[in-house]
Amino acid sequence: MESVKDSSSEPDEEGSEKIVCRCEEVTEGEIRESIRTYKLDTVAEVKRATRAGMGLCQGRSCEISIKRILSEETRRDISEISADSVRPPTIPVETGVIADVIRGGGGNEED
Amino acid sequence: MKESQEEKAALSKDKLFELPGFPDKEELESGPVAVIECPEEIACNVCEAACPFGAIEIGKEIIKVPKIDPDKCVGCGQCVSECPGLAVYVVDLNYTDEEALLTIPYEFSPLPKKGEIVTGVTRKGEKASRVKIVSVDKKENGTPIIKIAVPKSEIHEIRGILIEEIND
Amino acid sequence: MKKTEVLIVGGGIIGSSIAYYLSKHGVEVTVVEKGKLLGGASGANQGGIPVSLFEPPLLDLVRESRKLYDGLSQELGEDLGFDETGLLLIVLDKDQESLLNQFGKRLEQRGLGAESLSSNELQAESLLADNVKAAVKTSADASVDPFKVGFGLISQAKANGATFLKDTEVKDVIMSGRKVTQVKTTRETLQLNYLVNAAGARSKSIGDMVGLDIPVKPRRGQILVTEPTPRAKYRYLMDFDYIATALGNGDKEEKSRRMKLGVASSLIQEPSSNWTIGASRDFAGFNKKTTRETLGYLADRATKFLPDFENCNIIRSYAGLRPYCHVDGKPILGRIEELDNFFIATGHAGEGITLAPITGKLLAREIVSGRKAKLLDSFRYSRFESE
Amino acid sequence: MLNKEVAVVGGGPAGLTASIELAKRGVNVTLIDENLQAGGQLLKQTHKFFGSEEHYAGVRGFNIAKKLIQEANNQSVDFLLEGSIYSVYEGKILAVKKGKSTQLISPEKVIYATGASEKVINFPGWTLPGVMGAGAVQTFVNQHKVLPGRKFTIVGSGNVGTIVAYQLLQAGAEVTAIVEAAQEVGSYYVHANKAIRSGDIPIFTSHTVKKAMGNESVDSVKIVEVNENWQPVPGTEKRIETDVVCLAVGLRPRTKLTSLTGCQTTYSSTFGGEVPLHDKSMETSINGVYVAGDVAGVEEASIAIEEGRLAGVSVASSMNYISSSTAADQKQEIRNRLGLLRGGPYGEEGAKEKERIRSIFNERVTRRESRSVKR
Repeated sequence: MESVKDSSSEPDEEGSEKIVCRCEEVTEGEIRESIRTYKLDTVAEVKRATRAGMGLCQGRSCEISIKRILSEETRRDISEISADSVRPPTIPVETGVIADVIRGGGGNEED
Repeated sequence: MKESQEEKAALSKDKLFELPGFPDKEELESGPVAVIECPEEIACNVCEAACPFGAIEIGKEIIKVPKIDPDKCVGCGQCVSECPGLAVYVVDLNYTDEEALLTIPYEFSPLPKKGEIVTGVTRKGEKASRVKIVSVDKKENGTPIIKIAVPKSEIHEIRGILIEEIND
Repeated sequence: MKKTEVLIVGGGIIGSSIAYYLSKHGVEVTVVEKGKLLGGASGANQGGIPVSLFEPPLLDLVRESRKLYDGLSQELGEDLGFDETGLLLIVLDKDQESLLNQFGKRLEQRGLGAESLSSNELQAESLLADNVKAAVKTSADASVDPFKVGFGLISQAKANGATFLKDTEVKDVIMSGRKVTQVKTTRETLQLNYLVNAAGARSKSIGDMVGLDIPVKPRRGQILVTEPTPRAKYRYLMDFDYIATALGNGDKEEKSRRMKLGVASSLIQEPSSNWTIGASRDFAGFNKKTTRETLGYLADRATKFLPDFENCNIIRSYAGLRPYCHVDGKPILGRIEELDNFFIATGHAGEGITLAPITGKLLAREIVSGRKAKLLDSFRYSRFESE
Repeated sequence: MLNKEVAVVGGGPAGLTASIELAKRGVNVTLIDENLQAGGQLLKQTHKFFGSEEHYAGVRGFNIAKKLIQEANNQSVDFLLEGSIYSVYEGKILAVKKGKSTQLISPEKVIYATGASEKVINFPGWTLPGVMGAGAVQTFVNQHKVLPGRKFTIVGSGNVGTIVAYQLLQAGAEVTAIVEAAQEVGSYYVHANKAIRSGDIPIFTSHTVKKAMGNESVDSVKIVEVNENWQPVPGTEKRIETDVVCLAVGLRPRTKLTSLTGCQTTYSSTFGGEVPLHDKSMETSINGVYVAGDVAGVEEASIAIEEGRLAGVSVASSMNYISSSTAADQKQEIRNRLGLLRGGPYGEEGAKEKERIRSIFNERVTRRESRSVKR
């Protein structure tokens, strides 16, 4: 281990280097900018404006980070930032599996 | 390690002596006895249940810090093997004139061999004197326990061993 | 009390487009949105800009809108993901092959490019299922990233001085004769000179406040989203059945469960390379949930055209409530005769993204100039009164 | 569609004990788990657990899983393994992916014991190969017996962080540092101490990761001191060589399925995030939908074991498999044990938080919603 002196050499105050959503490669800086530009205050809006959380992992890891950034930018407690609404599928699942419901594989009956 | 959190990760000797699981000086000198370095209220009573002699008391409220009764403790080491926190040792100050006998739990492989000389380590993980393995007991349903001969002056410091190759 | 020249109800793509074009004319405008900006149907669609599907006079409007998209990315200074990919119309059913060819010919007659794929070309397209019997490739159709369009319009409108108020619901209006003078919202009361009802699926309730019966109800459309896949040659595919279900002119009244749910494939590969799988049409009030059966049919139907989808992951589903005119399915646009300062822009059904630029442009022009735009004549509210 | 009496979702400690209690009382119960075998996080745990006999204290985690699975088999719990629930339709129909097909299950009652998922923190370089969650490290090291690197830096000094540090040392790895943003080590003393005394691990409290560096994968990490307001102190950067940055920065309840079912939630920082509201019997705001274990608030495995039992007894009682007076006694016994587990400085906060959640429940849920589809 070594001490390194580079206190001000990294201009990442706004998070331009800091990726928040790895699936869609959205940085903290881009999220902050969107929040400011459009006065966003929900996770769902940030998703729509930046695509953060729209990837294969379905926001599994970045939703909390987005909430944290929203809480900082809007000066609200993190408890006040509501979660994004949940819709199926809650995990990535093959198109064929979803189709199976009407193909009769699910023991599904016609309504 | 920084001073500020030393207490939180490696207790000082003073604090240890205050624990109800830590026998006082007189009791330590009177024969092998368990020392329980379990300072926090954790919901756990494994040591109490493990002791065949009823020497450890926690009570119905399993959150209480364990208390040792040195009169009942014979230093068998059963609690050393069973404590999930690996926080119990047996100290026998009367092993030899210069050395005390310390029983420690050891969950690393390979296990040392009887007679082997290894490095003693402190609670902080710092290297201390070289110590001799007196016995290795591979417990069936528990953690292996090892008895080591430790310089008397370091009996309250050394709490583990490090097997390292040293050409001495 | 705050004053605004034009108050637009609805912060979706239509309201945002009108705000943008008005702000371009230097008009001071305020948009009030009940929920979040682009939070309704504008944020729950596929971003398709189909042109080939329409008949005049709607076709005229669609073509003008499509032209506006050509320059919109540059105008808004934002890459809108505009993809002039054309549309691949596909049929599975041998019976529909001749219908498809007729359709293709009609497109050519109208000056819309269309060519039939030969069976060799069909077979060479490895993504397509072997049982795709025929396909027509059109050229006028395109797709965009609907969020980029929406946020692009909003940010330019804001740059031009427009105000957007979200989480602000209109509760009531105050009239003075034939004029709406104030709008009471859940936050504040606003004074205005012109009011635009661009409230989408909820535009009927705004109409009710001024005594207009706007025949619009929410029609639900459900969509699946796949994980990204390699960039495809044909990125906008449409089930020929769509024409029957979407335009309601299918004489082949198939009573299958799928057709009842209005499911026919509309498949678009987004700029992000994810595919969106639509489309469905059902009426479930304001319920925005996606349902097991419709999702099942959407998924199943899509795999019939693109068999690789079978093992491709679905990562999301969503539903949008399209403002649907239950009289004739057509948009309702322009100034209302009964009132002095009330404009309407709703009923876009599934074509809000397609028609947003032209709607914004023409509504703004009508408001600014006081003259009626000819292109809107077939879509005025007055058409319901003669009945 | 399969009609079932009770579906238990998740085969970790809470789901297993819930299923056992139900099956014991004659209820037809299906335990659905996405993995090859039930056991949940217990399977990754090679250390001995705290608690008392009722919680299999002193037994290593993976052995607790074995015992519970054995018990569930003895009680004829019906296991649906490698079954991933991807949707809950109409508030009650579970869509289970099984291989390439969907199995729809419509249970009369459902217990969600879906556990928790790991949180991450973002810093430049966190997407580099070599930055991974503690759960992934445990899967590598404890289940597959593979070290994903030689040198490890652990971020977070809670129980998970210190336990992983110890397990890494056992596996022969070097732990170059434990980095903790708070001013104090978060874990139990005994966990922290067994790790540091076994590996002389430096603990950097009041420090955070500034950046992970490396070309193809992590080769070092830069840490920086933080002040009381969690702001980095310029000039205090240190570089630590490491192959793996192991994030052990907390867990949050996995609530997607309960949310999709329509269960009301509240935010709880103590419990890791959004938590479904639930009453003293673990029932949520929706009639017949129960929660147990970490999904109802991230706590200890021993607590999950008891909450599973509580939910199991509650459901059995609601379906009249046991009389309400018997159930009351049995539930009280479990609650007493939960009370003991939630004592002391670590547990108290959990006890208070459960109380708070219950009071919000009573405030908000005056009449419990029924699930939208009646059978």
